[in-house]
Amino acid sequence: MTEEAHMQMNEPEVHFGADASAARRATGPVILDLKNISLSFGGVKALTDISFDVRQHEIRAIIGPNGAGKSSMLNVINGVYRPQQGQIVYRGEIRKNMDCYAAAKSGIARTFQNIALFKGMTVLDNIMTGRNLKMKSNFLMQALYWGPARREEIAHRIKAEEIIDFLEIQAIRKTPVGRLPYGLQKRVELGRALAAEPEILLLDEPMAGMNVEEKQDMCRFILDVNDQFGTTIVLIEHDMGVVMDISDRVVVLDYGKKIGDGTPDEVRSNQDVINAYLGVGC
Amino acid sequence: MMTAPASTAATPAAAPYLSVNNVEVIYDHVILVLKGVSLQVPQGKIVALLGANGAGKSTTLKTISTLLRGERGDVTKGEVQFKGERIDQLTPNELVKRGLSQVMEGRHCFGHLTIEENLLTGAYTLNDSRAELKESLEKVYRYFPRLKERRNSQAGYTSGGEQQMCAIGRALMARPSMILLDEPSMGIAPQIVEEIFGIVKDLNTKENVSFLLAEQNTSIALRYADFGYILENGRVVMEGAAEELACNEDVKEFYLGVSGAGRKSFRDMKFYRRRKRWLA
Amino acid sequence: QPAEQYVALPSYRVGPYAAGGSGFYGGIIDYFNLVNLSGGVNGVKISWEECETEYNPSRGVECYERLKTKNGGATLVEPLSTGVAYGVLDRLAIDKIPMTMIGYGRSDAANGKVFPYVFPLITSYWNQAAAMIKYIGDKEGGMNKLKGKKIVHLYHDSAFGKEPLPVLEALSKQYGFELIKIPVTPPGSEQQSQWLQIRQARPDHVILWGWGSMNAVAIKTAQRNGFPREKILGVWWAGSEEDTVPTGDAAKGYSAMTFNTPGNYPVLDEIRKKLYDAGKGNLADPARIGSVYHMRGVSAAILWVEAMRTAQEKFGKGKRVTGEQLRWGLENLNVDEARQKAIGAYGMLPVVKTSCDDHEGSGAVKVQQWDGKKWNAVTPNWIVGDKALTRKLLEESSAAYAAEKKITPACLK
Amino acid sequence: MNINFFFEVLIGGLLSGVMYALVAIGFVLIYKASGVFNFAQGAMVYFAALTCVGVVDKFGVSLWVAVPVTMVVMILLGLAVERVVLRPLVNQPEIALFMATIGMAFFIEGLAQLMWGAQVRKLELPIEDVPSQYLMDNYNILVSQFDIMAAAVCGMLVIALALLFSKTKVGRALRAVADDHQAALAVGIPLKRIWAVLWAVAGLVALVAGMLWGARNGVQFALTFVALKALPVLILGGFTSMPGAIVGGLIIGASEKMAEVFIGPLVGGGIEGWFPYVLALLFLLVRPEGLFGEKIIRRI
Amino acid sequence: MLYREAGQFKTSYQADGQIFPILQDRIALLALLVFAIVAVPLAASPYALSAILIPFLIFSLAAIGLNILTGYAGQLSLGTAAFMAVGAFASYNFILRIPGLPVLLGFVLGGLSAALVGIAFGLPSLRIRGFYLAAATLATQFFVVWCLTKIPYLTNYSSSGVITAQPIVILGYAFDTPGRKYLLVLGVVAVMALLAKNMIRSNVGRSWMAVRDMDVAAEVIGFRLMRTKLLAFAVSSFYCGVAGALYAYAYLGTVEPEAYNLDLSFRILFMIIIGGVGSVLGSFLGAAFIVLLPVLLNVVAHSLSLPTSVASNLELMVFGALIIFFLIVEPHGLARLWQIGKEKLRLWPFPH
Ligand SMILES: Nc1ncnc2c1ncn2[C@@H]1O[C@H](COP(=O)(O)OP(=O)(O)OP(=O)(O)O)[C@@H](O)[C@H]1O
Ligand SMILES: Nc1ncnc2c1ncn2[C@@H]1O[C@H](COP(=O)(O)OP(=O)(O)OP(=O)(O)O)[C@@H](O)[C@H]1O
Ligand SMILES: [Mg+2]
Ligand SMILES: [Mg+2]
Repeated sequence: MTEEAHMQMNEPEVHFGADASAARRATGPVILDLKNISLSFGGVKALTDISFDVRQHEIRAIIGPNGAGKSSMLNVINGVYRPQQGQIVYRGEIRKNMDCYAAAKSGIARTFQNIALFKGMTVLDNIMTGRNLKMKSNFLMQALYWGPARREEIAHRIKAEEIIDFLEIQAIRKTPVGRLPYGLQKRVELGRALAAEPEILLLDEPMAGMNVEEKQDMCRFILDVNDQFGTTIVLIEHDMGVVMDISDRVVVLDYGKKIGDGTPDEVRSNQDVINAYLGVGC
Repeated sequence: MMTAPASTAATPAAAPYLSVNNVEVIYDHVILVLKGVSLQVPQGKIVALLGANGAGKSTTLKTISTLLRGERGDVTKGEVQFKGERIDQLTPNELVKRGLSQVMEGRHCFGHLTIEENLLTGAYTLNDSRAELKESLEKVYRYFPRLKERRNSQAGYTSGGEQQMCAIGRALMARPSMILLDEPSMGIAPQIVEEIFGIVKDLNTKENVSFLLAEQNTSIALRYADFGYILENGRVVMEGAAEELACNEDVKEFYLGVSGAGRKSFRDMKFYRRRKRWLA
Repeated sequence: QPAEQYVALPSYRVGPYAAGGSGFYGGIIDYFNLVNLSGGVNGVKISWEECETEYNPSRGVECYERLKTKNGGATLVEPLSTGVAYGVLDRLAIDKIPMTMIGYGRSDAANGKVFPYVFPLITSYWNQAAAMIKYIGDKEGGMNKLKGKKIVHLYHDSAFGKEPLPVLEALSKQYGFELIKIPVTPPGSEQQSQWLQIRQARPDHVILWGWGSMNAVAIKTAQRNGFPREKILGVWWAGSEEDTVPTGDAAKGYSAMTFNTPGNYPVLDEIRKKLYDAGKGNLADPARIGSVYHMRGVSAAILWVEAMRTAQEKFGKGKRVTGEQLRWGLENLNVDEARQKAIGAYGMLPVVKTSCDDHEGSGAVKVQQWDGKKWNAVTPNWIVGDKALTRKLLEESSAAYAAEKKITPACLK
Repeated sequence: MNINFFFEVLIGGLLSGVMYALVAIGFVLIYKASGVFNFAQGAMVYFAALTCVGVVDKFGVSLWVAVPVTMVVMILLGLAVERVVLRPLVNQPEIALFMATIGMAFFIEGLAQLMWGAQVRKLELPIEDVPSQYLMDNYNILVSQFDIMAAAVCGMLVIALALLFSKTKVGRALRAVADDHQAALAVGIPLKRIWAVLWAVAGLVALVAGMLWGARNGVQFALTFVALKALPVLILGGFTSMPGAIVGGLIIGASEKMAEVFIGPLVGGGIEGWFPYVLALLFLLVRPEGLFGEKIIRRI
Repeated sequence: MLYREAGQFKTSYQADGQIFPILQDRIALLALLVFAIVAVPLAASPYALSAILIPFLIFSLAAIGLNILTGYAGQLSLGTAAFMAVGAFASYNFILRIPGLPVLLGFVLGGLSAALVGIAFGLPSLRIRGFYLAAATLATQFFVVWCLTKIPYLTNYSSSGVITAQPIVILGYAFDTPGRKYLLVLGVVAVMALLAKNMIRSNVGRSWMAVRDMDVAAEVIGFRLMRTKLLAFAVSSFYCGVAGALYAYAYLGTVEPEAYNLDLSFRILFMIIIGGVGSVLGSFLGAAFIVLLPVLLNVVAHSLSLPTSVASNLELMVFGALIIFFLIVEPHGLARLWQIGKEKLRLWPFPH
């Protein structure tokens, strides 16, 4: 069992939190299993021998101090970085040489810490790009904009509009995203990821730079996605309130090492985590 | 030594150190963003600028630091004064020399320069000796030990939080007497956020540096600030002492996320709540 | 109908070839002004309009189209650019405007049966190439001495540089000299490798078929590599002050082809006196009067004015002639020595006598040498190469063009 | 094959490469310090050289007077460029700045010819462009003494500018500007002054290049084209590296001459025009930022 | 007050997906087309047709081509003229060597050849970016022109390397007068501009823009960089190729490879930058600007009766200065100015 590997963590308080989350919400089997991942850039060790898993339908948070390797972890999951060591098992298959395209194809979508929207395009177009893997017509047909190509475009447009409605960004549909304030851009980015109808959604600090009210909205969106579509969510966030409230299980990284893994409550009381990350008074 | 140059003769808080008077800003000749914003920062105080996304906080700060021009924004009305002098026609360089520094939203580190070089560019306007530079550097490293570890990495390859620290550290290097901070806590781990605000308080009390900070993390901002303004849709809709604001019911509900019965779990927000607006 | 004889001048006075353009068109305009001062051609004044082409085919075509309808319609056009000339070639017969290509363009255009409106006056590239080999042969002491000799053809790697290849190759076969072809990529501001190759090959002669800045660079690079300039023979587009002055002493001893005999002529004195002294000259720098390009421009204008005269004689003296009529004038030109004397340009250019078969009218050239300060003619007489050979090539090539374009070769009346 | 000839080609190529590098330095200077790809560098080279000989010809003064006068003119040009072109374009997309430099190129070309006429002129430096007798006699190798001097000048320029960039505060600031105009302004770097100085220096570098190229080929419009020879050098060496300009120049110079002499005849010759570009292109496939260029940071 | 979209409600996404969502725009465009097809050939002088309008349309087409590559897919290219040359010379050879080949099909084959060359030279773009790529595309420019001058087969063994375009005859109808040539060019350009617009508003276009704006993110979302970029190179080169063929067949008639030199590449680049990077409309505006400006300057300079050399140099300076001026006024080009004008008009008379 891979869980055994997790147990090697030195802290007795940290348990694999299946019982706790099961108590709260039903989550499915392991969909993504990361085994002994190590990644370094030249001399910088971003990730050292990290293992954890993600169960279907759960909200899995990754937390840790700045530079701990959280974003790098997401990059490994969706194939932007290739780890030097380790194995990724996704839906029971070992992924070898997974590049981002393959990751996207297999249902992994994500948002980015530094917003990576397509600045020159409108909100609607940005969201439509998220549907590209589902588009079938070839470019000649699109050039003629005729028959099936046109019907397809309209069908996808309807999907995109659903997402726009869902995220309540109807009013800015035709605005170029470069002009939007930061918070809305984050929302559009979520919309783009959702448009792909992903199985796993990776969110890198989706609530940075938002005020409480906006965070509440965002949480709502995330929870609804999770509930309604059953999307598995991996979330990086620095707002402990959010993390503790909405996630089922939490992984804690520090200096590229895993220092904690478990339910929010377990993590909250982990002394290592408190020392390295949460600080006093949280 | 990080003494603020002009702050020794601290005048009473009454005379505004920085004042923004009825400023109107238009982007791209057509997009009206600030619709007559006025605010004051007294010397030696911390003033928080709060507001939802797109309210115009960053625009206000960029207006003050005259960085607006580079973004095709125009100040069509109003004026900005710093230390009793109109500054809207000055260049950012002259502002920094006068002791007004800005930490921009979204980090803006120099990607190809190392962290240390980034910090050193912050001291560009000072004609510091090598020893003085070293001392300033050490001070920043003391505030942000993480930066010291990564000092020789190119900033473009550091993590988001590290870049944010770098941006703040870079502004400190100029030893300003007034700092405009745009969302300093964004993407920063909680204990570092506390530390950053600690640093702000520290600089404020020990070295009499004034702050104008745009922040989304309202609770912490109001905890450290003396005074606050709330911006909505390009207008100031509420202002007051920080404690007052923190107790205001509306602010509590919409900016602090606490209502009546105290803080609610994010999980339990069952309904999309329509935002109440002071000005609809 | 306006009484003025209008000429379209798509010229270029900026850009890489501005030096040549300003001299050439300056010469044309100076001569026009001179003619107008003395009352015009039998009382018909000449008018003209310039348009900046920057030596760019697309802009040249626009200029042509713009200029051709002005002032009651252009009756003559001269772009001094192969690219522009090609661009307007097909339009000439439709617009009924004759075009001269003085010393450039397609050599086979001399066949008036296929190209009724095109006039490569005085001499074409093929005849120049033939004359060059003739000159080299004479220098060696006879054409039979060419056997076993090595001649380098160092050329501008473009249509211009490749134009003479059929002639040179044919002559090389005929006389048994080795022809080494070395191209220079335009604009040719670096020629170290070419000259190292030349040094390596140790040729007896180098033909420098260059244009623009390539020429000065060639001469300088020859010097840098210690190659004697006396062995270099340039084409007429490589034989102007603009090509030699900037090289300083490096060009001393270098010779080049020309279709003007360097020197001073009464007509130039008149231009100096009547125009420049009155502040009406076209050149910014009067020192350039009589320079190679200027004289070339004056010669062109002389031939045109003579053509106008000829045409007027047939179609009515003192009246403006149309483009079609001027075409006839150009086709029946006869600028013999007597006429040249009358103009004050005796010996400045060869005798030009055209016909429907021969739109070139001469094919004679001279060789001039640079002495460090000015050009001097080194061949007292006009040289003519193997015209039978060039005629044969011309017939073949123009026939191919006619076939491609579905033209039935015929003389116009 | 004659080994001596081989070396002549090699050395000739290396020295031509240095001449390319001389122009490339001007590009690097501007690019490294402002992220602007300055297409007007060629025009500036022409302008500088033409102004210099123009002053000599028009006022009959010696070169020793003309050079300082031209220096002043080039500095004024730099100041004007900053004021009129760059300042209003701060923080605009790179391509707009690039385009503006093309506009500048036209303007400068027109101005140069308007002021001094379109004639081709000669520029004579005290050192003659003839084979060095010493090397000829002792090693039987043909190298122009002029080229040797040019190489020395170029080397000194590169060293001086490389030091400026790596060791001084201004150098650091310049690199910062290249990364992010807005942030550079925010930390108080006086963009205007820095750009003015920079363009003035670029003008001086253009003057040096213009004098050497002008003495070599004559001062004429075609000087603006030497920029085309500098481009492959630039991409091979890296847009942001002074030493890269030199090394790139040497590699490009040597290989293009070798190619032209030894491969050219097999394929009809004239390959010098594209060979350096293709070479640089192939090289970029291995190192997309050139030999010494700064890595393009692509992160998300 | 006439220019309002108020009251025009879209009831279907299909309606909303139209190229010109505002009714007035549609009417204006239709009117423009009718004008261009009916009135212009009747009213315009042969000069305007053959020296202004035809090159304007041809350059617009090339500019659209370059805009697809540079403006939409974000790959800066300085090799446009080379692709035009491939298109022209390939068309020439196809028409020459396949008897009875319809001319239009010849153009298409020419365009396809250009697309192939575009793909070959687009391969490096997978690794090389920005100005490095721009400088590297010069390799295309020089290499293609070199090939055309070195391989006699391509110019049908013409001794000087010059080709003469065959007469354009379509279904027995000869396009030989300026008016007819104009209509042919207008037809080709209008159809291809429409196709371009369609591509841009559908998934292909979005994939290009995504790669332009942030290629790493585009990859993560599932666009394949290689396919997207190469497709952009192919389509762009196709457009340029057809434009090049028209340049030879409908404009110059007789061309040498040198006509497709670097200068031409730059002119096309000017067009898109002045007109607006990433805008089909901008391609037209830019082409008009670059074609007309020198003509206007030339006319003005002559009417001032300045000495010609002064006039020519001033022309050059003013041209350069105007480029800079427009960039300063609006770095996003004339198309953006147009758009801002429209937005103001929409707000008028009550700003904000
Ligand atoms: N360069 C620009 N061009 C056009 N509009 C802009 C530009 N920058 C900002 N805006 C608009 O101005 C408004 C205010 O933006 P600003 O960035 O000041 O908001 P903010 O309060 O800082 O928001 P956030 O909390 O998201 O940072 C927004 O609606 C935004 O769309
Ligand atoms: N491409 C890269 N090249 C070099 N170093 C890198 C690269 N990506 C990440 N790193 C380094 O790896 C470490 C982990 O970075 P990462 O971005 O994963 O941190 P993080 O946990 O997301 O931090 P933050 O909360 O600040 O965003 C950092 O020290 C960073 O500098
Ligand atoms: Mg991160
Ligand atoms: Mg903001």
